Amino acid sequence: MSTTAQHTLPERAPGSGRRNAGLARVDWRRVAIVLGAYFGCLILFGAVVALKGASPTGVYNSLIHSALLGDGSLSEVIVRAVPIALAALAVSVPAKAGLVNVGGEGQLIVGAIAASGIGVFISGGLPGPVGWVLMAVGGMAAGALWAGIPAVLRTGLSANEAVTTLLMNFVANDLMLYLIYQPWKDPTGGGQPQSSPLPGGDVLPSILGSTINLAAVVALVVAIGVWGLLKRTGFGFALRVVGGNQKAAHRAGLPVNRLMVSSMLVGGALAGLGGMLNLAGSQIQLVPGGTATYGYIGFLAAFLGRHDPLKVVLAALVFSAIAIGNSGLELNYGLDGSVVDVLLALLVVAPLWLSRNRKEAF
Amino acid sequence: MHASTSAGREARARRLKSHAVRAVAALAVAGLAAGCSSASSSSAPSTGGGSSSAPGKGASTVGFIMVGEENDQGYNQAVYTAAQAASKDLGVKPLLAANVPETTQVTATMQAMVNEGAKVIFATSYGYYPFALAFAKSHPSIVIVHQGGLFTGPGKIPANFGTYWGEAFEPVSLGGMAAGATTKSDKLGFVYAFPIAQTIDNIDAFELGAQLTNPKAVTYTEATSEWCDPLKQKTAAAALLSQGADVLSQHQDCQSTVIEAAKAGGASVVGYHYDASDLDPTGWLTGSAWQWAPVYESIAKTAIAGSFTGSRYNANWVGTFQADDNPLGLASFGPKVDASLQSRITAKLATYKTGASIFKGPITCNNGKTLVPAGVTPTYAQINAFDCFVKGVVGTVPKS
Amino acid sequence: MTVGSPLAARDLELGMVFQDLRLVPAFTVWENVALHLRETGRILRPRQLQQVVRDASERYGLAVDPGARVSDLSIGEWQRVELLKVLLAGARVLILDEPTSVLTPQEVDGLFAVLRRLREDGAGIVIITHKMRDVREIADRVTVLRAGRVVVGDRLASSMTDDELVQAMVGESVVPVINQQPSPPETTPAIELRDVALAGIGEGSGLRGLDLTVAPGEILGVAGVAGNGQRELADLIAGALAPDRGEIVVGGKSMTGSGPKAFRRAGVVNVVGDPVRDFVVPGLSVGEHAALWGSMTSRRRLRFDVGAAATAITADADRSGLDIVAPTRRLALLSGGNIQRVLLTLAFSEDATVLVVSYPTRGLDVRTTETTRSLLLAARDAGRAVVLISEDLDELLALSDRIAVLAHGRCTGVVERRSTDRRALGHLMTADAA
Amino acid sequence: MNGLQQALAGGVESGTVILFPALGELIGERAGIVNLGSEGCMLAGALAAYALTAETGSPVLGVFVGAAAGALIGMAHAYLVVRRRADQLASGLVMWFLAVGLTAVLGAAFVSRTATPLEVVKIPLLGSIPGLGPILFDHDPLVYLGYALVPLVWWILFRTRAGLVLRATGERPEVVAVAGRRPELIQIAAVSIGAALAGVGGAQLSVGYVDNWFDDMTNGYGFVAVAVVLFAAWRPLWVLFGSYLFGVALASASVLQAHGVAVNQYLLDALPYLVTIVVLVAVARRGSNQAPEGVTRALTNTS
Repeated sequence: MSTTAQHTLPERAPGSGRRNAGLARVDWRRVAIVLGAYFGCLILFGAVVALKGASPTGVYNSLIHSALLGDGSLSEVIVRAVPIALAALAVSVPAKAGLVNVGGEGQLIVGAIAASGIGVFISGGLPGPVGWVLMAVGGMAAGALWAGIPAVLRTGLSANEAVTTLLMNFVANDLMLYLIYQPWKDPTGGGQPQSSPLPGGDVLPSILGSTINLAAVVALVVAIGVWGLLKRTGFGFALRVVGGNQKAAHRAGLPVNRLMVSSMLVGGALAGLGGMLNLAGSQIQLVPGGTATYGYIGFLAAFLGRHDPLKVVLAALVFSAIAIGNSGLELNYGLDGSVVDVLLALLVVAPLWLSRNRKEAF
Repeated sequence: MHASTSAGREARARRLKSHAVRAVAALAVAGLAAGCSSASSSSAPSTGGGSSSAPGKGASTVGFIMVGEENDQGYNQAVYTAAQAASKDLGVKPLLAANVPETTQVTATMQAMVNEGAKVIFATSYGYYPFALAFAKSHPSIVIVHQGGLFTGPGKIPANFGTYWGEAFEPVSLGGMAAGATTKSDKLGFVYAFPIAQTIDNIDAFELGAQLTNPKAVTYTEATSEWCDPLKQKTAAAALLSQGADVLSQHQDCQSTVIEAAKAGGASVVGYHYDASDLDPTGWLTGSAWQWAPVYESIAKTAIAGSFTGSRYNANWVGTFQADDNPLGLASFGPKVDASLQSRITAKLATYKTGASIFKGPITCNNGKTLVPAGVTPTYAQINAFDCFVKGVVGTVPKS
Repeated sequence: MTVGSPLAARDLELGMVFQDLRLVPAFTVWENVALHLRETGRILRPRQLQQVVRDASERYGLAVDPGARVSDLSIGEWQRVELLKVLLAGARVLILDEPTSVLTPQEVDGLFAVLRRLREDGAGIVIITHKMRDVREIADRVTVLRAGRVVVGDRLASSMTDDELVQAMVGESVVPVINQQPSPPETTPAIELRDVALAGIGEGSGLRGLDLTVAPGEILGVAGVAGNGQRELADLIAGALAPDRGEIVVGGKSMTGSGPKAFRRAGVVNVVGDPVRDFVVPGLSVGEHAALWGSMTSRRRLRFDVGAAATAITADADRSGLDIVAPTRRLALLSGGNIQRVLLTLAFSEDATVLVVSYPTRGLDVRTTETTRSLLLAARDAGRAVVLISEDLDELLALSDRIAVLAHGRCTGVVERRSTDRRALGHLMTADAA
Repeated sequence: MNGLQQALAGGVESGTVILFPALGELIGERAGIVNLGSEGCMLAGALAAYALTAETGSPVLGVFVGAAAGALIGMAHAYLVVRRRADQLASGLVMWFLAVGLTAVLGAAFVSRTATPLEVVKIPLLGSIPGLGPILFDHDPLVYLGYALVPLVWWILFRTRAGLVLRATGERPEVVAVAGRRPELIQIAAVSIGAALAGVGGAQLSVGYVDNWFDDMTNGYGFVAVAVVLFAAWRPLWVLFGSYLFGVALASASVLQAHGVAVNQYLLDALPYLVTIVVLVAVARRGSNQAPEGVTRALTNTS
């Protein structure tokens, strides 16, 4: 086994580093290990594309070019990152309270379902902003409900939430399929399995003439809000206590069960909002596979960002950029669209591999 | 132009998720929309960052986006081969993106294509529609055409946007004729994904076609609720075979599982979307196959010439037998279809070219209701609204 | 000789019975035994293995059902399974680490009976213990270790007096802080338990109808072998658990249906017996812990002022003489003694009317132990009611005004400190609580 | 064959696709490791089996290579979670994405290939039992392997020393270490063997039952397998029951339709998940949580 795990770090002090001189020191060895791990994964991906006859350097060049430098591609990256980031935050908030939410996918779906229902059947005649707010509230409520059920099963009946949230994903998908194949089927859609498109007024408008729509702004504001909630409020602190030691939290007078359920409700609402924004900003109508596994990608983004809201959003942007950059790979190298799943996975393999170094550094 | 017929070598239609769409409805309003679009041609786009010249004019690069893989030996390969052939004939550079899911990824791919110089883009999957339309609105200098979609508003169709498709149910009825004539058990099987309008029309046309050659023929139906789930397809095919069906047809993304199951069970097959005769040379009766190259070429030529706006492609265009431009044609005949049956089928095809319809009344639903009164030939809009299986089909359409 | 691994130890016929019994709770008794027996081969024959266990349990007098799931067994039965396991593995030399710490007196008698029989069969037995009674009852010879060094090497147990042994163990004669105040005058009790009952936690016996009162300015010691209801008692008084039956009254107010926060607001402060389990939150600094505990008295929900709490705890520590680390350090990374000092600093800083203190000096050095005891007495003198739960009879005798003895979830007696001694307490601790 | 027989026979055949990965997941979880990448192992197995069969014409060889491919993904997962102490859920999802991507890239060439499938073998005497024969004894060999595997896995887990040690590892690895074994190696072995079985499940799908390869053809059945293990409360016989139940639900939808009976496909699809949630809640309520302690730890620890 690697001996790199043996090194120790100076004790990290949260809050003020006043009495800790070691804080300022950079552990170059650790930096090298971390960079090495990521670099190794990039080399592995290079090997995969080389297997298909593409030049690794060319592929990375093209990836960066079409994700970041191409005309309008950056806005695509941002648009795509919205549902991923919100699904990821939906994992991170309950994670602070020690809960594992694998149900981001299902919560995205029910959020989109609620938003679609409101948009199509209720808010059509209302002015845009009223419709947006209604859809957002509906989406958040639906997502919160979908996450709340496993939360209550956990606190009330000790049913493991990682398992129940995962199962709820499949139920959500079947519910959406049921709706779009029967009662909500688009009457003008020639019978295709899809809901009616949102009325024009309910579609989130683009901003500043770009393809970035209002959803990105909302997501950014919400992400900053989540950061503030977790880092700057008593609620966030209390969640950390519950996540760190439930018994201590209980003895300190914190309402443990209520906090746990609240964290899941907040998480579910975030994912539900993500589903709504994805629908009202980009997808316009419910279609099979409309969430494109964003929920699961979000889980990985939350892991990559180690549940720190800003890092999580950054991870979502990276995953999104990889997916967007993929179009360049297809056009220039004829690589299959799914090849980016490999890169996405390998990018998470690096921190997974580093888990041991991190845990032993404590 | 026979670009796509070579695809008959091997055939597996798959990932048809979206392409096959509002065709019937498209036909219904094609004329109307065309009228609208000619009106809109007068008002050339001037918003956004577009050039003042006509959209797509002088294009030397053309993009094609596909939902599946280009070598899927099915729908997407038909697109791919036709795209290659059309581009070669026109002397333009094709940009091909395969396996693009129906998410915001479509927009990203179109953007990448524009960045690579494309001025005409074919979005060939049904689910691309909202992305294609939105992209067209924000990029007025680029021609975006969508395969299978139907522009119904709001507002006027953008001057750089259009949809195209081909009529489907009449070729399918010809396959039904072959099935009815060759079945020994008088039982046919049809595996479909979901009871969408086009599938209902196809199943009805299939059964009506079969009744032309065998009045006793009945069609058993199986819904899988998935466009491509081989496990469910296999289970469905097995259930149909054990029910005694000896000819199977289907409306699925990927059709090889059903064909393999039929072959193993000693049944014949009628294909859809693709000429898969090589997969089961003895059991193959016939089927329907797409031939897109002439359509692509015609659209691209129009755009390059600068005359897209206001053309018939700046609308909802649907090829039909009657107009002799249906991109969906009859596939090859297998050995079980003898010369006399072949001539009966081609004779029927000839009547479609002169305006006959498989849905001419009287047609009764299998629940006893009248679907089409005697003597009436339904309009395309009416066909699109069919909500029952005709008499002779076993199974019911789930109610909305 | 060096024993390199558990396997090597087994080859030497050494059998170790650990304090944290090494069994798989989800397994049956015979499965646990089989896990350690290679001789049974690759294929397990349940009936045969159960017979082996049954035979052995008869031979050694270790009654246990071979087919029972270990998680369903009492702690005494766990120990028997553990013993059976090492005996069946062929151990001729047994090492038992604190075997009596978790047992009831009856179970201890049973264990010692087994050990005597094994001794007669020729087995060598090493018992690691800190209890005089164990030494007196079972040991032939004795070795005393202090701070990793042998201070008494292999002497006949009968050749040493209790005082000599204690002297060897503690190194010097401990002069305890003695509670020299007279008993407080009768007033309204600060806290009162009326017929309180609660099902046991884990292996604990629970409480089966307990009546207790503690007056302001009084230290009530709670004696008893661990697992006889102490943990449940502390949790109930802290409001961490609600009684199944009965009533708790703090300052004349019934606390039925109240949680920890209400108890804290009523003036009850809890020094938990197992800080790592019940107090330390990984990732949080000392100051953040202070803010967390400080929030209990705040009216505003979910408000935590870390800066102010950090300043306050530093000042409190300076005042009380309990030396704590910088408030920015992460508590979870500190040693047990450091954690305990933080916990005590928080507890003594607060405006409590009732202090519930479990094992306050466990893990502390001599000096801090003295400081802690002084603080407890000071709290008492300031008019607070103190419930002191401890297994250390000397500590209880040194500090308490009255001592209540728990056995099997019942109070077997409440005695004035002045009128009791170790022997009397021991008698109550082993009393039949039926 | 009548409709009932048809539904049951189809249930056995398609249930086998779930049975293998579910048994594999059971083995891994009994050793304390959850593998959400089961779906990925199935995909890898399905492609490898189909590719090898198409190249060599030997479906038997294909099944073995499918098992190896599944095991390879499982080993990567096991290495990360056991040796590198990675989060089990995240690592499992990563393996899924990795397999989806790799099989799409490497499998493109095999999308349209034909291959000789495993042949249906009707067992001589048993296959002719009226009623029962066509349901149980007229299938491809992997179905029979499934029959044999369930009691075998039970026997190994509960009646051999190896199984005892494996289960102890899933509960208390430190006890296993005291008993002189190396729990880490046991876990890696268990997860790899489990993943190999998932690979066989994929092979049953591609070369056993449907005779085709498509991208993402496992369609979530690997996740169903994880659910089946929960439903079964980690008992092999119940895994068999759960898998076949799911298979029968699939097959009966087809059979009912072939008899002209409309069914609510979506309800049928959602039913197994809802049933599993109910079972989980019921088990939790009884307080007799059967989950190996290692699994409980894995599911309650966030990174």
